[in-house]
Amino acid sequence: MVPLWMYLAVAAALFSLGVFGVLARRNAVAILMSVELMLNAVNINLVAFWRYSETGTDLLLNGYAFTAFVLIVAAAEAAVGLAIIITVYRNRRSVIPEEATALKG
Amino acid sequence: MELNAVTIGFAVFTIFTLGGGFGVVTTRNLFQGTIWLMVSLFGVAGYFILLSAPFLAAVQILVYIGAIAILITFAVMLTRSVTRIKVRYIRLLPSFIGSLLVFLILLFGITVPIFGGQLPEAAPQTVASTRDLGAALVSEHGYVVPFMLASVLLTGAMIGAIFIARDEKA
Amino acid sequence: MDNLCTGLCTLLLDGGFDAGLAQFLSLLVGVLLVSGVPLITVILLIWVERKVAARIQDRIGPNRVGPIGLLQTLADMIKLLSKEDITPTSADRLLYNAAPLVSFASVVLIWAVIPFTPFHYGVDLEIGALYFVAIASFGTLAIMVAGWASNNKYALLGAFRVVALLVSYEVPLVFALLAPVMLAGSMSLLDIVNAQSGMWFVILSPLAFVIFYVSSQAETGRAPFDLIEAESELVAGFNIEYSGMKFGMFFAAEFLHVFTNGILMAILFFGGWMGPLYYESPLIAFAWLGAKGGLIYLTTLWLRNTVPRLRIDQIMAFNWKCLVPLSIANIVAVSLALKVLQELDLAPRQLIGAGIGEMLPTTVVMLLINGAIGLYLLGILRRRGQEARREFQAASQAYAAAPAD
Amino acid sequence: MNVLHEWAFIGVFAILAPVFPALPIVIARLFRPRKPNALKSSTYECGVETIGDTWVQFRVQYYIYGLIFLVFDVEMVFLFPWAAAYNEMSLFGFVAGFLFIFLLTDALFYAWKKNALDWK
Repeated sequence: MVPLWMYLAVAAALFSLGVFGVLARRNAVAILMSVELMLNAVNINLVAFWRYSETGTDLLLNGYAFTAFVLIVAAAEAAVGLAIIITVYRNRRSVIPEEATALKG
Repeated sequence: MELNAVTIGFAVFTIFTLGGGFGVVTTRNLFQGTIWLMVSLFGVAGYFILLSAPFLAAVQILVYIGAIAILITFAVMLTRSVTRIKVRYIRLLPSFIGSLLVFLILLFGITVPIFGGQLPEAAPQTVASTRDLGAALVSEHGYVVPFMLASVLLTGAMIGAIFIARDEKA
Repeated sequence: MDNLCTGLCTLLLDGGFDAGLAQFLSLLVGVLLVSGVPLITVILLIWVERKVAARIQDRIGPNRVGPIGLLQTLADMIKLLSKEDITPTSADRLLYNAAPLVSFASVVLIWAVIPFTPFHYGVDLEIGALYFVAIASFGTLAIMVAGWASNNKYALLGAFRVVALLVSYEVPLVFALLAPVMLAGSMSLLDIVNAQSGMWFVILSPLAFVIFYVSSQAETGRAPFDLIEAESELVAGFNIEYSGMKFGMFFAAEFLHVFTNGILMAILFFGGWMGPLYYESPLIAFAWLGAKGGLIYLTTLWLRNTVPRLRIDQIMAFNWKCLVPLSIANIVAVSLALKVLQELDLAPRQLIGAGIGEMLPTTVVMLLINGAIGLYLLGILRRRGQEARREFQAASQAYAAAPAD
Repeated sequence: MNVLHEWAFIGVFAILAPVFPALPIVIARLFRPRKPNALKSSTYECGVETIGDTWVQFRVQYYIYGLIFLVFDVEMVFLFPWAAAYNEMSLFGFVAGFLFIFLLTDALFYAWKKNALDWK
């Protein structure tokens, strides 16, 4: 068996990659993809914790079900996020978040 | 760590996950970025299988590779000038240092000190089946509230996204 | 194959092999055995397809190479092998080359969970029904990648249209799949077949079968949904830049996918290997599955060769405004009826191992409900058809009456 | 370990599955002629020189279909375990599943009413 901390280490690396992408990428679609990476890093953690600690206790399915809900949130986030990007692009011909400043005070 | 199916699988899926993730943040071409994202998420699905959650793995592939990949590709094609952006990165150095710090803190601040000592044998052998999940989702002692909320969220997301993305002129 | 695998594994262990290596080798043999079935069938399928198409069009079809043209596919393969393989300079080489492989692999992989007989199957996954839907999504992605990597307007346009079609028809397909899963109370394909010992699911839920049939016809890109090969509009669609063996792989994948869907329908709705004497020998069980799958496959060929192509707006409207609401209504009706029957103790709680006698009240009720929904739907479709005809007539009369310039 | 043994089978299958189609393509390399020239390997557009970028502007309708598909696809995630647990489910759970389907159908009807389902 693979020890728990190795799963967590991979998840941490994936999360950091996502953080880097969100901070450094200029393109809104690329930023959204980086957010998906971060969400998946979280999912690895949830399932790993579920497998290594939870199945022995009474709370049989918390991590499992929670991962499924995170998946749903990720899907909803991608759908709405991309729709916003498409609309902003249609109105301003740009996909760079810094340039969408219509609501800036 | 001895060499067996699980460890080989773990190594392979780690290459998939992290390699794909690296591709996502570095590639300039967004379509290739989408494919890299799918490689990465495929690796994550592999982890789910290693962690005895095959249902989640199937769902991961179904939702990400079956749907979100297609959706991102459509969006990439709809926002054509996406590929014309000359500058790939902004604040490259601070972001790099920041994310590296996040990684180091996560790894050596939390993961290794707390869970580094946990033995591999800690994983129990009883694993829940999909049927248990289905029963738990809709039982009043289970997850029926998040279940309904998920439904509301999905409905809201769909209505909202259609409302935003629809071309009024057409 | 599981018993075979373990048998081989112990044999190898006795022969002095390392434990891991023995396991791996036995797995390898199992995989080769299972995958041999689709790989051998696909060669035959191409011949069957051409022969049937020819007969429907009042031609003879391949009849020169070998007896009744049986070796035609082999000859074609040799021809394709010797064809120059052109990769466009502007193509994305890696993705361009990977797409046909993924496309074919995604179909072959489905066979890993198909139960050939009660004891011979690759694996019996707990999530079998979900597995093959998930695997099929790789095929969709492969088409998208093929269209994009070719770097050709027609290829990309074709890929977009096909992918929009594929994802749209996946919704009713998966909803229809819910009905057998619900009836069997399990996602394992083995359980689903075993649950049909009393009554085939095609009788319990004919609407689900019809929806599954229509949408799987669309999933494989066959007429009347053949936007994939809309030659007259898109110069062959997403695979326009492919040549030689890579082009052949897309087609082999398509032929195999049609047959795979036939086998899947036989498993999900027609009781798989069930039939007289299936318990006598695995060969008879296997023959039953092949016969049922083959018959369904032949009807898809028949449909393909006799129905004209629909326009993309018609295809989409048919899916979203007819099939999807119908499949939702079907799943609601099936679950409601079954629950009521179970509460009244008229239906067995567990269909696995149920006899025909126990199933009779359920069957009657289910048939009535399905018939009612089906008739209602037919009424709507008829009215819509009449409206469309009237509109068309009005338009053509207006056109005829207009003064010519 | 038994579950993982099944998946090891799938894993080996997944490694071999792309090899089957790759073999003839690689073998073909031995036989086929290779005489590429600029005209042959240019983009094929019925003999006409290709004009402009491949990435022509696409209509938003593709995205909307993808979006509706995504939402229904995610719905499946929850309906499959629900269907698998159907036989031993209480009436409460049954009604919860119904409500779930009903809410999603609502979204479909919204899209229908807004003509988002029409191919324009």
